[in-house]
Amino acid sequence: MSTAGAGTGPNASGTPRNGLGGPGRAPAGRPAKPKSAGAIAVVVLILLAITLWAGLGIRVDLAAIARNWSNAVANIIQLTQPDYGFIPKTFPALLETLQMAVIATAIGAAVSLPLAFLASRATNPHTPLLRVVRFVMNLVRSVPDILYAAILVAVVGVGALSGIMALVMFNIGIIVKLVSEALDGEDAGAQEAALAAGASWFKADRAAMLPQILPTFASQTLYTFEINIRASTVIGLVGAGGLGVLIDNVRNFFRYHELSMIIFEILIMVVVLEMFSAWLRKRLV
Amino acid sequence: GVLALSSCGVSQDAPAGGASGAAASGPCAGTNDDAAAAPKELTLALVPSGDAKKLVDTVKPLEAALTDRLGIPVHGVITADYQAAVEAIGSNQAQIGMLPSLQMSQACDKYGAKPVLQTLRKDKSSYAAQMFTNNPSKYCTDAPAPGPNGMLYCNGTGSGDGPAGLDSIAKVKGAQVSMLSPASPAGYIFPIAALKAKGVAVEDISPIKVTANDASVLAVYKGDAEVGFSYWDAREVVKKDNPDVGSKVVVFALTDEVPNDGMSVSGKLSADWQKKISDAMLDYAKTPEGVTALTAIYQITGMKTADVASLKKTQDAAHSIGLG
Amino acid sequence: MIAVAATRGPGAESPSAADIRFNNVSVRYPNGFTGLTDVTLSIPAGQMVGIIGLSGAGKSTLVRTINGLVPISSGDITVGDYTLAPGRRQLRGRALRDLRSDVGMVFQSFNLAKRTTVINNVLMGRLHHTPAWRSLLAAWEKDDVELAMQALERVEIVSKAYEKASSLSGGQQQRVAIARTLAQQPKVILADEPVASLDPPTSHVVMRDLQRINAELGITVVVNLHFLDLARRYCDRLIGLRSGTVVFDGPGAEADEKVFENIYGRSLTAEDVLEAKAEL
Amino acid sequence: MIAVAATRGPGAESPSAADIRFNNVSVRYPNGFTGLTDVTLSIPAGQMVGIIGLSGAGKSTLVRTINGLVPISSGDITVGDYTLAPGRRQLRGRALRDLRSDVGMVFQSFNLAKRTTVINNVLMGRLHHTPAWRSLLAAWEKDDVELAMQALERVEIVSKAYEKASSLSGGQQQRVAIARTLAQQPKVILADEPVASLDPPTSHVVMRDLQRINAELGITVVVNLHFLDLARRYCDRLIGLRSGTVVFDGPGAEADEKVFENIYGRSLTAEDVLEAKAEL
Amino acid sequence: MHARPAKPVRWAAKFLWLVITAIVVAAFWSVRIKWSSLAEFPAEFSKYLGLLFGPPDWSKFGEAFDATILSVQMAWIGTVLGIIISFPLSFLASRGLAPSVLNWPLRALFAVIRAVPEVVIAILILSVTGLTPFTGALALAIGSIGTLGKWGYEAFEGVDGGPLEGVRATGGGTLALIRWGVWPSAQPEVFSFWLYRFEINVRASAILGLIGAGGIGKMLQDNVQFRNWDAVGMLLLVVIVVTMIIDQISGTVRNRLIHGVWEVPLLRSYRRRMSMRRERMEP
Ligand SMILES: Nc1ncnc2c1ncn2[C@@H]1O[C@H](COP(=O)(O)OP(=O)(O)OP(=O)(O)O)[C@@H](O)[C@H]1O
Ligand SMILES: Nc1ncnc2c1ncn2[C@@H]1O[C@H](COP(=O)(O)OP(=O)(O)OP(=O)(O)O)[C@@H](O)[C@H]1O
Ligand SMILES: [Mg+2]
Ligand SMILES: [Mg+2]
Repeated sequence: MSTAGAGTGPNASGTPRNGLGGPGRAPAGRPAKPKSAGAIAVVVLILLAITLWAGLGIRVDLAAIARNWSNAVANIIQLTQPDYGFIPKTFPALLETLQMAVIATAIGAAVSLPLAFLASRATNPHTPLLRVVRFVMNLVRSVPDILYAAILVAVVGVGALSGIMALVMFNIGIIVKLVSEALDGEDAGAQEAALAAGASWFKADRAAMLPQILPTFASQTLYTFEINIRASTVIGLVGAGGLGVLIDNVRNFFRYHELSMIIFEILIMVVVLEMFSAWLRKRLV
Repeated sequence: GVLALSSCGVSQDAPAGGASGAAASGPCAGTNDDAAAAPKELTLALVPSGDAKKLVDTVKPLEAALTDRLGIPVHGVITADYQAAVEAIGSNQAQIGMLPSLQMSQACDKYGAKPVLQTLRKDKSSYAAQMFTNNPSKYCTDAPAPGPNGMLYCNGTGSGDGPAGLDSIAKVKGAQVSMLSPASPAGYIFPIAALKAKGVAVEDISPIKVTANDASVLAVYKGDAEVGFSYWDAREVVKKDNPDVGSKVVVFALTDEVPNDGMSVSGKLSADWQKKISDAMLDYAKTPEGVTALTAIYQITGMKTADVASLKKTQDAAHSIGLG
Repeated sequence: MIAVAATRGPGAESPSAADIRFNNVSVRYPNGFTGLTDVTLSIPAGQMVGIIGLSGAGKSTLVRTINGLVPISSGDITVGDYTLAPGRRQLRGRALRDLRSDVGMVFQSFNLAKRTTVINNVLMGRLHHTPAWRSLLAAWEKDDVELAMQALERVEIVSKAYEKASSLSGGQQQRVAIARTLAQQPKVILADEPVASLDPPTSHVVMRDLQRINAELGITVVVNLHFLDLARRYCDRLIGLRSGTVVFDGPGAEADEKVFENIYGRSLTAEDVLEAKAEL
Repeated sequence: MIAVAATRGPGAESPSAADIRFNNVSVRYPNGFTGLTDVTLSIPAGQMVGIIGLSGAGKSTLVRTINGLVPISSGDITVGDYTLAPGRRQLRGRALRDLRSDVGMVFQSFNLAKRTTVINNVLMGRLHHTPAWRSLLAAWEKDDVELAMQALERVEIVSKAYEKASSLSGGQQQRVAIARTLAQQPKVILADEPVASLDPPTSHVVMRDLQRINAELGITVVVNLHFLDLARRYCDRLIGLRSGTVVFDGPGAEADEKVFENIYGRSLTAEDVLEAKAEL
Repeated sequence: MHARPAKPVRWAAKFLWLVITAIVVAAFWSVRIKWSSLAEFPAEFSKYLGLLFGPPDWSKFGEAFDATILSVQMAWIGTVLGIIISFPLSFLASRGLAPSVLNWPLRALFAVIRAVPEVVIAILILSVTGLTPFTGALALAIGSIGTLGKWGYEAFEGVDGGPLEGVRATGGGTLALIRWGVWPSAQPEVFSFWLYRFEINVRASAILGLIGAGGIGKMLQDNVQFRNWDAVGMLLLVVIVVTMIIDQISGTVRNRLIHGVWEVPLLRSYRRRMSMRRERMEP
């Protein structure tokens, strides 16, 4: 990209050309088609090789799908038939999941916003600090959520608190990544204008960049809220409460209609959140 | 999708037809499919009740012995999830399952998997679930005394025959309790049923969820929980790594006897093969190597033909606490 | 406009503080491309200077060196009391921000924060004088809001103060950008092609605005232009750039067809323009 | 250029096929705003027409109705054999695509796919004649590549054929857009402010290109312009728009200061322009 | 003539903020949590840090590494399958690219998939493919369809209208519109969320170990169960190092695809970005 920019500098070739004049202008030669096919083939081959390696590693058996697909049908049919009578019994767990999701999202969003600004090249000119923040955020993201939950259960004990803390760690990872990437891609014109008016980076980021990424931030926050509701199923596995525990209970007794009801409730929340997110984005943009 | 779902709601407890109807009428004896072709290989699903890492090592001799006796390859897969094991057997993805009593009944009710064998431990085909604590002064009415294995028991629990010491369990109210998934007979169903009988509801205790019996012991041993549930006596598994577990963790109550776990075989095998498998296992359990290997896996000392009626006790206990 | 003039604080005392002097300035971009070569210039305070030249001639580069947006590679630039020098001696931190607060810039692409209100955009011009916590909470000082409103009144767009910048037309956005610069109370205004993509009457309006600000407030104005008629008409002085060097410097009146042909390296209207295309 | 002309297929037989006729055309946007009011016009094939007017006058709207990018609300437009009508009788599907393949469009903002190569962008002009699988795999036909190369040669930018469109300067991108239109072998070219943001010599080059294409290939050209001198100089005929209605229609030579003042609703140079600003 | 407007009060926004604040406050206030236990958190946490890393138990490193690689393989196949299936579906779910009779059912399908917990998906699949890592990969693939599908149609609907119009004006059909109007603009975003989903799948595969799909999850869970903290510490380090390496590789690939330069994200310099930004602003 950068080399192309220099090459197109008009004055680079401009002056001498002009001297030519006259009608006999030499037709600009057609460039040869660059041989990108080779590079593409190499990339495709590498991807195929990785896929083959992974496929052998996990023993892919497509024939089994053709042979046994009908095994899952009965359960899937049961899962499409929720037991509405079960709704009242889901309320306490649902409430706990919502509480955990709301709190975790609120804390996660509040902590992530400044971190995202520190983690983006567009808003943090201080390279060493940038690298440190990015490294720590990579670290935070690479720990599986179930492990956060397991360790936090050991540290702070069983219950909503460890669940919330696990979700917060998880949320920070997501929001910082997505928002700092949005910042990287954001048009920095207004920020440049603020800097040109003598503002410090902090003030320029606040005044010029924050409003620009607010829609992204809002939608990512809502997205993490959705994830938090869904992750409660994982968090529940280690005893951190919420819908996860309930799901564990009903599925271990093959109460698929009740499981279906829980999934249906999650679905409603997912859909409502998506609609709200779309609406909010439209308002903010 | 929303509309499609809502249009066909059903009640979970209405009999939906099929195999599950069997739960209401007497014990389930399983089915077979005599038209089924002979299997070319078999999968053995094990739900660990101990350290799965050790299970991996001890399951090898079992695989080899069965392969040897049946003439087709048998390989073992460990799953920590009860539901996964039952579904695997139900769909003939696993043909043999080493399962707790409740899952044997479930696999039979739901998919017709035949309960063929039950394990014997110290020649008993049932065992008690135990409650233990690291705070004996609170739960013991007498001084803890060493049992035959040298570990401490109080409230008359040393014999291992349940029920015993249930009068002191009401004190569990409000404590941190380590327990297994609600599908575990000894790690959840029987203790919770016993507590319920004494007027303590699940909501009255704060649960710490673990997924194996020795983990439950360890949680109490390490002080994460005050009380724990497991089978009798899961401390023996832990003792190897933590010799002082017998003195730090004291058993103070035993529940009603729980039917032993056992072996189910897929209902999609022919009766012929079901019998072959069961015979092979019985035969292996009689050999000295068999006893060694099975002891290493589950402290099993022998096998006997499954008592289908006794299996149902677990389901009944589960029903009594609103599960199943 | 009188109001704006009246509220100009003590910073406005001596216009001579904003003389701009280029001494043998060169700019080499990180990729090795030379944007300016050996430019020596002196722009006295209060002058209105137009800069013309082909696309890529270095107009934007020249203007951006004045507030340090593009660092110079050799020579030095003095703007009032500040000196911009290359490399290690670069102006930075507080001093750079002080300089920039004295130099307002109007960007070709307006550079507004589109998703916030017009008044917030104008108030960006006050950020230099706003404590960090106030800027964080957008708790602007009354005086600053007043100043911003006056600036908006000056460009006659105050009625849109609380609309989102994205809802304005191009010409309106350009005015907001000018208002932001005015709110900054600068001693120098740099304008990078402020009338590109405006229709002719609007272009005249914007240029006249700049001219009045220059005349009435004594603010130095340096403006990049593609439009020769506008340049000639509104600027006291024209500077022609070609390939990063100054090829013309004189009053607009002196800039005739010949001069333009020299600056652009070709006739503007000749029939053989096709010959010149290969250069573009 | 001769090559391009030579490869024009049978589609080029009768230029009269591309007469454009507006009959009482009005455009109302979905938000209720009226973009065009009762426009009646006839543009014979082979003419070069310039459209001028204030920002927001409806120039883009007018041009975009011709290829159906903006649906009309009443009246009708005939372009050669096709008729664009409002509502239910709208042209759609295959017929609309056929019409569009006959009408090339040069957008003000170029509308290139920036992340793909120049040649791919030009080949987009051939999409109408390319089977789906070929376009999917970018397995262009040899003839089409040849045509695209010739179009690039015509605008003298063939050397950039395999560069990414994003690496070109504004002027260069504009030429690629023109090449795309040429590769389409249209009967009509619509150009929406093709010279905005170009420097004056480059603007002349682009306008001259359009003029030559018009003269040599007999392609009708309709071009929106903000530059009166360019409009007067290069167009056979000028159409002035104001608030969605035609207020002038005649040869460029007839369009004097008075006419412009009428079109723009104000004097272009008067000292009182500030008064007129409120309208913007 | 130009009266200053009064500062408008945005009632809707104020109301929304009020509602959100109320919800958050209510959640904090009502949740059953002993906040006091937070006071012990630092001490407890450092104690566990000591247990985890002081020092980690490297004896089972080989096994852990193999298990992690198996998880990565599962995640890879899951992601690849997810991409292959979700990619065409996303186009069909995008408004303007396919009829709305297709849009809505597909969007509903994506939402349903996102609502079903991974464990449930895995259990449905294991009745088809058994207790194998392949089941894990399929479960991840289906889970991926839900998110990739949604991100896909959002990206396709969000592309710049200009190039779309450009293709439309040449008379191209829908397929041409997708290939030349949508794809080139959406491509970088799509690539970056493919890679991101792969990253998520690597972590999510930890859960699937529990049901017998194999991989790192089983080992993690066992060691957490038995409080072998030094082994957990080792596992944690292995997982972190492996995922960070993948992250850097994928980031490098992404830089190449989007910016045309080979650069490892953690090492990329600031100056570089600034000059790239300048070019972007001035065509
Ligand atoms: N960041 C950069 N890195 C490398 N080269 C650059 C950079 N910015 C500008 N250039 C090059 O420097 C030269 C001068 O650029 P400049 O932006 O000053 O031109 P200009 O006269 O403003 O042109 P225009 O009229 O197109 O705005 C151009 O050839 C350009 O390609
Ligand atoms: N999609 C739309 N919806 C509603 N109103 C529109 C739409 N597009 C354009 N308009 C309005 O129609 C009027 C004419 O717009 P048009 O784009 O044709 O103007 P123009 O003459 O091309 O102006 P410019 O010189 O700024 O390009 C404007 O007032 C504009 O706000
Ligand atoms: Mg410039
Ligand atoms: Mg227009």
